[in-house]
Amino acid sequence: MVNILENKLKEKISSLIEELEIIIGYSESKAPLKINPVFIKTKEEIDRLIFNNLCVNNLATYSYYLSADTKGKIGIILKPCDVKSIIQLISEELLIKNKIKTIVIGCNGIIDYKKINKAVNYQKIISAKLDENNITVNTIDKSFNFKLKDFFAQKCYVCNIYDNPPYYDEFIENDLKLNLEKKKEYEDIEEFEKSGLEKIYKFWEEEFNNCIRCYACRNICPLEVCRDKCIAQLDEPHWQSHKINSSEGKFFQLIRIFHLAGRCTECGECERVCPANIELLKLMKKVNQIILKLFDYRPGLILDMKPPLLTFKNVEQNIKDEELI
Amino acid sequence: MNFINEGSKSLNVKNKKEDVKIVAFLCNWCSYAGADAAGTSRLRQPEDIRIIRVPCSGRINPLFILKAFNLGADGVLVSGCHPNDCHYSEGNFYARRRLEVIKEFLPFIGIDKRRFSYQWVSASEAQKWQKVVINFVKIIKEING
Amino acid sequence: MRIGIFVCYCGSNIGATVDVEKVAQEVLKFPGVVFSQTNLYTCSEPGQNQIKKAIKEHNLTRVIVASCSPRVHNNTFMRAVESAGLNPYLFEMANIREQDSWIHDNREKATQKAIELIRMTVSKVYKNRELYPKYFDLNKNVLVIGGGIAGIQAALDIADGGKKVIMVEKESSIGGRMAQLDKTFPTIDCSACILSPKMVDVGIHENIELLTLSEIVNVEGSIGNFKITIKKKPRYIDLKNCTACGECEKVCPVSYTSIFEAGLARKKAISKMFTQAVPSAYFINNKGKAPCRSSCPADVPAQGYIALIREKKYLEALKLHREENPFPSICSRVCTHPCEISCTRSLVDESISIMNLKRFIADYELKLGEIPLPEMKEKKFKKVAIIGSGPAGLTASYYLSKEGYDVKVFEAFQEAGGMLRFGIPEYRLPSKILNLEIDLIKRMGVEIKTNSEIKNSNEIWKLKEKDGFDAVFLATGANKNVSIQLDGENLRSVISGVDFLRDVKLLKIKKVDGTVAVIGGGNAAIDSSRTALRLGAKEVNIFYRRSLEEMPAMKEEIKDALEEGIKINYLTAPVAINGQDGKVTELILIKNKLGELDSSGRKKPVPVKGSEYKFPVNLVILAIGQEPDTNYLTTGDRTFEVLKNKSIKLDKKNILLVNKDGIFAGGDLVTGPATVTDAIAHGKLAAKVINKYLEGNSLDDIEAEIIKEEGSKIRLEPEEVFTKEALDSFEKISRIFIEKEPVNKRINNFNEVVHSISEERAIKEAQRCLNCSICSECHECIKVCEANAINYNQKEEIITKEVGAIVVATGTDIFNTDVYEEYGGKELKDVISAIQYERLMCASGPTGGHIKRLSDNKEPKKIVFLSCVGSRDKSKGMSYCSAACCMYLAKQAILTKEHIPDSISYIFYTDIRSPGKDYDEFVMRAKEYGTQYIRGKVSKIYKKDGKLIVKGVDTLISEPVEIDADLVVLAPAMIPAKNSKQLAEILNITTGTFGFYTESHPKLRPVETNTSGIYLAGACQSPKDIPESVAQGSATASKILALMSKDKLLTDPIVAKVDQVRCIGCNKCLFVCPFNAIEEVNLINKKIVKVIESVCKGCGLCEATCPIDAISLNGFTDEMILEELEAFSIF
Amino acid sequence: MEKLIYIKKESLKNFLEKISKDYDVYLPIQNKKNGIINFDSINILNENYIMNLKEKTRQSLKFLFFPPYESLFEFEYKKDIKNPEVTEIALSKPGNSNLREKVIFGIKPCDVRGIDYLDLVFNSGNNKDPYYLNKRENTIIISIGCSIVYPDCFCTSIGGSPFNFGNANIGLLDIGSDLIVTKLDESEKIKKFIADYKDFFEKKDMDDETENKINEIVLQSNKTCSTNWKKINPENITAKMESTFKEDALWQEITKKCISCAACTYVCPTCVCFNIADEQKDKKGERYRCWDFCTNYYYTLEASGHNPREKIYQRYRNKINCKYNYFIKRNKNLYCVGCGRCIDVCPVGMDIREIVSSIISF
Repeated sequence: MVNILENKLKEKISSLIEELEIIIGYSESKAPLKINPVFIKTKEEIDRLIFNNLCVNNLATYSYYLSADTKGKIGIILKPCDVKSIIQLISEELLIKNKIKTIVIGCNGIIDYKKINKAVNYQKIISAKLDENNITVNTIDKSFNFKLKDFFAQKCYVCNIYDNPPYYDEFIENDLKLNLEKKKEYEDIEEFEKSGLEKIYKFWEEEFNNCIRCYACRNICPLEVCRDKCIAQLDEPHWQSHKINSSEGKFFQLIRIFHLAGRCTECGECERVCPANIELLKLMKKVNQIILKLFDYRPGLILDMKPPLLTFKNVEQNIKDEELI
Repeated sequence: MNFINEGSKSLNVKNKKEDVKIVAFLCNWCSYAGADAAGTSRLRQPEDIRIIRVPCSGRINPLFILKAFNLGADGVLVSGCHPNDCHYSEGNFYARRRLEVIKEFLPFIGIDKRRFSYQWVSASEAQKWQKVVINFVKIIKEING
Repeated sequence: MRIGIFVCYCGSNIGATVDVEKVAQEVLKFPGVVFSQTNLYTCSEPGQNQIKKAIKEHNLTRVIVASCSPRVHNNTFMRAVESAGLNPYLFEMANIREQDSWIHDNREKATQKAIELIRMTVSKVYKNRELYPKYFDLNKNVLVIGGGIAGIQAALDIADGGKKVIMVEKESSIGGRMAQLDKTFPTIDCSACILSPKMVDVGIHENIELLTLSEIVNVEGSIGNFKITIKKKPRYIDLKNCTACGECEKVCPVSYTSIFEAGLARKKAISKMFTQAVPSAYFINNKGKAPCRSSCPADVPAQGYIALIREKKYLEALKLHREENPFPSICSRVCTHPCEISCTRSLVDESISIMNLKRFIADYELKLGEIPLPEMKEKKFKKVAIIGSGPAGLTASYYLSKEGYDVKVFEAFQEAGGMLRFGIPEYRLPSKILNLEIDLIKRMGVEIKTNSEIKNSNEIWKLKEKDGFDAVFLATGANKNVSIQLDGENLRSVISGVDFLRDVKLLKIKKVDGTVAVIGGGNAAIDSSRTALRLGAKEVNIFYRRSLEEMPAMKEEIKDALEEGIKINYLTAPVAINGQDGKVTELILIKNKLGELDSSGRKKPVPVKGSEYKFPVNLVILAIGQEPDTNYLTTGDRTFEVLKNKSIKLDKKNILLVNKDGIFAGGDLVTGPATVTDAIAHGKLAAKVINKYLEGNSLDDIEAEIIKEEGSKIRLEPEEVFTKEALDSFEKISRIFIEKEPVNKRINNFNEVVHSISEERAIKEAQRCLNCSICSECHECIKVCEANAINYNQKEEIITKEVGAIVVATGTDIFNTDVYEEYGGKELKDVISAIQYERLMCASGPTGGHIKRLSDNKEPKKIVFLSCVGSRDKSKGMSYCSAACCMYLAKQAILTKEHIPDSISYIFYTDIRSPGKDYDEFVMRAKEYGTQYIRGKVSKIYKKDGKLIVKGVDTLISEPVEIDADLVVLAPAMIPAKNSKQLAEILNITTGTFGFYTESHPKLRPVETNTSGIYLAGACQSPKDIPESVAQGSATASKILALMSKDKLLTDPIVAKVDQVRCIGCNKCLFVCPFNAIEEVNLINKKIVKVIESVCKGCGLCEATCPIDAISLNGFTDEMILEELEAFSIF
Repeated sequence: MEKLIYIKKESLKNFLEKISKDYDVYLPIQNKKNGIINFDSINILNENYIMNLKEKTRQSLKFLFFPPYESLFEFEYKKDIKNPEVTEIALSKPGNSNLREKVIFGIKPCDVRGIDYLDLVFNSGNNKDPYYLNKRENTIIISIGCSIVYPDCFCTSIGGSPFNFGNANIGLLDIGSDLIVTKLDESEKIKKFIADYKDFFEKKDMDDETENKINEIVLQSNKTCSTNWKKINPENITAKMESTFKEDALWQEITKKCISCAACTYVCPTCVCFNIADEQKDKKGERYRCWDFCTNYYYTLEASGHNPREKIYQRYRNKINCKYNYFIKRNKNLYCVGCGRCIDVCPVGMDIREIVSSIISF
C-alpha cells in the first residue's frame, strides 16, 4: 500500500520537476525511526523520495530561507498539517504564494518516536520495521512489536484535515485514512492545569533544568524566521542573560511563545527536536487555546487573515475588563 | 542537572516579607496623567508601586510583564487610555489583545493571574487610579500572605 | 558617563514628605553619578541656572531632575539643558512629587521610594542617546474638503494669506447647509445675503481652485506632502461657456425631486442647484445609462425619446432615435426589446411599452410623408464597400454616408434588406415599411447594387485594391441552414425555415396544403408556422424538444401563434422523416424529458426510451438554426480565416477588424444568428470604427478608445436606481393595451397584425416613465444653448493634486425622523422638518416665501415646534445635543409670527440652550413674540378633523398638554455626513463614538486631528451653528497659515527608527502601525522597512510588535525600559 | 600466569556506596521520566533516577568540568559620596566549592578521550584554565569499555577503540558477571584507592575462559564499530579539507538541511567554545562564561552588522574544519572522539560521517 502512495508521489514529482528549481522531500535515514529531509533537483533523484508514517518532520521549516536563496519555484512535500505553516507564512507575507508549490500528501498519521522510546524504557533502538498497522523495534537485546495506533503523534488524535488540506497546489490522495479515536482538543492542557499553580511552577522549573539553550526548538520552527536575529542572544537590549539555567531557559521559551502567539500551527517540531525532552508543545498549545477562546482564531487555516495579535476589534466580544475598583 | 552551577546567588533579596514590589506601566497620555492628577489631588496611595512611563499601552511588549515577574516583581499593573480614546487611536486595542493573552497565560507557568492586571484610566480619573492602586496592592499582599 | 542629579524641594511640596537631602546623598552612590544637588525650586530661573552651571562645571553628560511630573516641566528643563550645550534628549525626569510626596505620608518610605525612582531614571538615562530633529520641505498648497460655510471661510482666509487652495465639493455648487437657510439667528439677517458674497469670492479668488461634483478617493503621504486623488464627475456643461441664461431648463423634459429644496419641489434634469449657486452654471444630473438604454445593444436612448414623446416632440424623438439607430419603423415592429425587459417600471407595476411608443412616433412620421434626410456632413471623397444589405450593412451605410463617405452596398439577391426582407414575414414587417427606410438610405446617396454576389475572397481584395474602396465591411449575415442530421432530410416537402420564408417572399411558394410540421422553437419556427397557416395549411404543428420555458421565440409571438390555432408540441423531437416516392409522409417523433443544464445554460432534453410515435405530415419545415455562409471567404487566393462556429475570425474583436488593410466585419457573420438590434449595433460600431480608421487613426488607438469608452459608461441596474421605499411610493398604473388584428381576420392574409396606438395613449404611456437616469440625453438642451456650453462627451475624471495640508469641512447630515413613528413618520404630510420649514419661509423657496401646509396649501395658524428629535435621546437617536436647534426654533417662531401675524407658535423643548452672545436675548424675543415654550416631550401626534393633535406633557407643571396644530415642525438631530466614515479611512483620521471627526485635544487643539497636517472645520467635528463654524474655519486657516509660514518642517525626534542590518522585513510593524508611517524599502536586495519620520507619531506599537527589536522608539527603547525594570527589581 | 583484578557485579552497588563516603561520586544516571542519561551525583539515585552503564550519556563528561554556565567572578562598585568622582571596583572570586575528591564512574572510553582533548585545550603549556582545573583536578576516572557498540558509534574510525582507556585512571571490561580491570594507573593516588577498597578489587588468575571472553568481546566490539564507518587518516583529511574549503556549492549541498542549532555542539565532548559576559545590576555585577556554538549566527557577527559567516554552510564548514582540520594541525589528532552523540541528537538527521565522507569523495 505504501508503495502505491510513494509511486503516486514519484509520478507527480516527475511531472512537476521541470518547473521547479528544487524539491524538498523525505528520504530514508540510517537511523531507526527517523527519516532525512532531502533536497532534489533532478529526475534521477526522485527515487530517493519516500513517504510513510515516520515522515514526521515539517519540511515547511525550509521554505522561508530556501525561498530567499532560490530564484525559481520551490516544491515542498507536505503533510496536510504541515501546510498550515505554509498558509501562516503566506498570510503574514513572509512567503510569496507563487514561489512555493505545495505538494500535499494525504496522511494516515505519523509516529511520535519519543513515545516509542518511552515504550521501550528509553533503551536505545537500533533498528525498526514498519508495516501497515504495526511497528517492530529492536533494542540491543530485545524486540518489541507495537500497534501503530497507540504511537501516533499527539496532534494526529485531534486531526481533521488529514485528507482535506486547507491549502495545496497538488494533492496526492492517500488510500489509507487516519482512523483514530478522536481526542478532545486541548484535553491534555486542561488536565495539566488542574494540578494547581505551585505544582505547575515546579513542573516547569524541573523541565527547564534540562534546557541547554541549544535553540533547536527555535531553529526548527517554520515560523520563527527571525532565528538568526533572536533577541534572546542579544546584549542590547538585554532581554535575557546568556546563562544556561532553568529560569533563562524558561524565559527563552516565553519569548518564543509570545512571538508565536496566534501564529503557531502546533506542528510539534520544537518538542520533537528538543534534546532535553522538554514538553514545549504544551506551552504553545496553551497559548493557542487562549487565542482560540479570545479571538476564535486558529492559525494556519486562512490565507489572507492576519494573526490576531496584529489586528484588533473595537469591541472584543470575549475580553472583559477587569474591575479593580 | 544544575548541581555544578556555581553561579552567584540571586541578587534579589527582599527587605521584609510584607513589602511588595509592583511595577506599573502607564501610558503617557491618559493613565500617567491620571496618576499625576491623583497626586495633584493628594489622593493617598500605598508606597509599593513604581511607575514606568511609556507613550502608549500599545508600546508595552507582553514580554515586559514576564520579564518583570522573572525579575521578582510581586505584581505588574498596566494602565492605558480607555478603548476608543487612545491618543494614537489604535494602540490600546492591540494592547488589550496582547495583555489579555498574557493574563490568561500566566497560570500556565504557575503565576497567579491576579498578580497581573491591566486597567483603563483616563487623565481625569484620578480617583479611579487611586482605587486601582489601593486594591491591586491589597490583592498582591493577600496573595503573598 | 557623568550624570548630574538635581533633587527638588518644590518648596515644601516634596520637601515636607521626602528627605530631599538624604535622597541627594544616596543617589551619589549610583555608578556614573558624579554630581547631585538640591534646589528649592528647580524650575525657577535660579534653579535652571544651577543646572546650566553644573553641566559646565562638572562636565555632565546626562542630567536628571527629580521633581514634579515630566508632563509639567520636561520641556522647561530640556530647554535649559540645551542652552547649556547638552543635547536635550540626554535629560530625564524622575517624578517624586505627583507619584511620591503628594500621595504618601510615611517619610521614611517616601524617601526610599524617591531614591528608587531616581535609580530607575538613572538606569534609563544610561541608555539615552543624542537625538536631533530633521527638516523636510513642505508643499504650500492646501486642500479644503467641503464647500459649506466652514470650508468657505477657511479657504478664503488661507487664500487671502497667499496660499493656493483647492476646494473640493461633492455637489454642483458650494454653499452647503447655510445656503438652504432663510434667515440666521440671532440677527435675523438673510442667510443667502451674507453667504453669497463669500461664495462669489471663492469662485473668483485667484488662489482658489474650485472642483465641484468631486470627491476624494485617495490620500497618500503626510504633512507637508500629501498626494490627493480626486474623482470629478462630469457636469456635462462647459463652465467657461455657460452663461446661466436658463434656456435649457425650459426645454428639458425631465424633472426630479430637489434635495436642496428638502423634497418640496422638483427641478429639471438640467438646472442650477439654487439661484446664487457658485459656480454660476447649470448642471446636468445624469446618473448614467438608464437600464432601458444600457440593455439595448444599439444604445438607443429610450428614456430620451419617451421624454420627448411626453413633450409631444415626436419628430425630435425620431431624430434622437436615428442618432443611434436609423430604423425606428423596422425596430418598432421586429425588435426583441430588451429595454422593456429591463425597464425599472416593471419593479413598480409593468414595464413601459417602449416598442409601441416607438411605433407611434414612426407611424406619426410616415403619415406626414417621406422620412426627412438627416444632416449630412461634407463629402470626404473616400469610398467604403459594404457586402450585404441586411441590418448591419444598411446601418453601417447610413452612418458612413452621414459622415460623408461614398458608400456602395453589394447585395446578392434581387432586393436589399437581407433577413429583414426574406426572414421576417409580411404580417410582422410590411415590405412597404422596409422599403421606406431603405429608401431613406438610398436618398442619402448610398448605392445599393443588387444581384451582385461576392463569390470569393479575390473579389473582396479586388474591391479594396482595384476598385478603389478605402475600406470594406463584410456583413453577409447568417443565412445558411444548419442540418438536423436526420434520415429523410433531403426528401421533397422537407424545407428549411429560412428557405421557406424566403421562397414565400419571392412568391416561389404561394400555397401550402395539408398538415405542416415545423421543427424548432425559435422565431423562425413561429414565423414559418404562421406563414404556412396563412398560405392555407390545414393544420400546423410545431415540435420543440424542450419546454415552453426554454423556447427562444418571443413570448408575444408564441401567444399570437397559439391564438391562431397553431399547435406546439413541447418536449418532442424528430428521430426520422419517412417518405414515399421521394415525398415526405410521416415523422417519427420521440418524447423528451429535461435533464441537467447544458453549456448554453438550458436544461438538456433527454429522450424517453420507447416513447417514439408516428405523425403523418405533408410538409416539414426545419427551423432549427442558421449559420453564416462563409464559402466566399474561404475560397479564392487570399482567403479569410473562419472559426469553428462558422463565424469570421477577427483580428481585433473590439473594433470588428478582420484585417489591418481596412477590412471589417460585423453582424451575424461575426456573432452567429442574433437579433436585428445586435446587427444594427455592429453596423453602427463598424461605421464609427471605419470613420476613425479613414481619418487616419491607428488601429491600436481606435481599439483603446473604444474600450475606454465602453468602460467609462455608467450602466444603471434597475434594482439600484431607486430605493425600495421610493419604488413603493410610485402610483401603480397599468401598461397600455395593444390592439391587434382579430384572429379570424388575419389568418388568411398577410396584413400587419399589431396596430399602432393613438397619440393620447402614447403620451399617457410615456408619462409612466420613471426617468431612471434623470437626464434622458434627449439633447433638447443642446439645441437651445446658444453659448454652446453643453457637452455630453464629458467623462468622469481622476485628478491628482499635491498639497501640504488638508482641511476637512464636510458638515453634517440630518437625522431621519421616520423612526419616530409616534410623530406620524411619513404618514402625516403636515409634520415637516425644520429644514423644510426653512425652505417654506424662504422667498426663493418652492412657495415663494409663503408658509403653506403641504396637505392643502392652507396657511397654518397654529404651529408646534419639537426640539430634540433624535438629539438627547439615546433610545431612538443620539445622546448628544445638536447645539443649534434651540436657537433656530426660536428664530423660526419669530419669523412665523412675522409671516403670519395671527399665528401662534409652541415650542416643546428639553432645556433651552442659548449660551452665546445675544442668544438668550433672542430666545426672550421669541417669547415676547408670544411663542409658547413648553418644557417636555411630545408623546404622540395624530390627525383629527384636519388638525394635528399634538399630545405631550408639560413637565414643569406635570400636566398633560394637547394642542390642535395646523403644522408641526421637527428639529432633527445633526448627524455625521453620510460618507464621513469612508473619508476618515481615506484620510486616516479618527471618528468618535457618534462618527464625528475627533479633534486632537477637546480644548487645546480643537481644529487639529491626530494625523498631522489634517485639520477640521465646522460641523464635521461636532454639531455647531454658523458663528462657531465660521470661527473654526478661521481657526483652521490660522493654524495652516502658521504651518505654511515655515519653509521647512521639523520632525519630533521621538520617532521609531529601524536597524537596517537587523530588520528581516517581516512587515509586522507595518501591519500594525496606526499611521502608515512604515514603508517597505529594498536595501541591497533585501526587503526591509523604513520609518517615514514626518508621519511617525511615536506610539511605539511597532517596537512592541517587532520580534527582533529591529525597530525601536527613540526615547522609549526596549533597552531603556528593560534597564528601568532591572533597576526596579533591586531590593 | 597473569593476575586478574576484577570487581564482582553484585558488589558494585556496595562498592559505589562505599567510595561515596570518601569521594564525591558521579555516575551515568538515567532519569526514568524522560529517559535522559547524564552524569550525576550518586546521591540522587532513587526509584526515578537509576544508574545506567549500558548506553552513552546524553551529555558528555564536558558537562562536569566545563559546565554550560559558570561564574568567573563578582564585582561591586563602591563609591564614597564625599568624592563621587572616584569609583572603586571590588572583585570577589567564587569559593572553591569542591574540596572533596571526585570519582567518576562508568565513563565510556570515547568520553575519556574527550577529556584528554579538553585537557589539551584547558591545561596545556601556559594555557591553564583555573576554573576547569579546579574541577578536573582530584578526580579519579573509572572507565568501562564498550561491550555493546551502537550504530552511531565510530571511535575506531578516528583512532580510538571501544577499549582504549586513554588517560582514565582505571579501565574496566564488562564480561557479564564481573568487571575486569584492564587498565590501572601507576599513580600513588590509584594505588591508594585500590588499597583502600581492596575488598572490592578481587584478584584471581587469568583463565582461558575469561581470556577468550575478553578477547571475543574486544574483537566483536572493534569489528562492529569499524563497520559503522571507514577509517579516517588525519593527514589526508586535513589536505582534503583545505582543498574543498572554497567549494561553496559542495558545502551548501551537504548542509542544506542543517538548521544551525546547537544540539550537536552542546552534546559534543570536544566542543569548547564559550562566551564571556558581564551582567550588572545597579552596583553589583558578575562576569560569567557560558557555552557558545559556532553554527550560531551571532558567533561571528561583528559590531558593524557584518557577518563573515552569514550563511549556515559557512558556519557548518567551520565546525567541520575545526574538528577535521584545524585541531589536527595543532595536536595531530582529529578533534572528534566518535561517540556519535551529534548524530543521535540531530533533529534533521545530519550525520557527520556522511558529511565527511562526501567531502572525502569530492
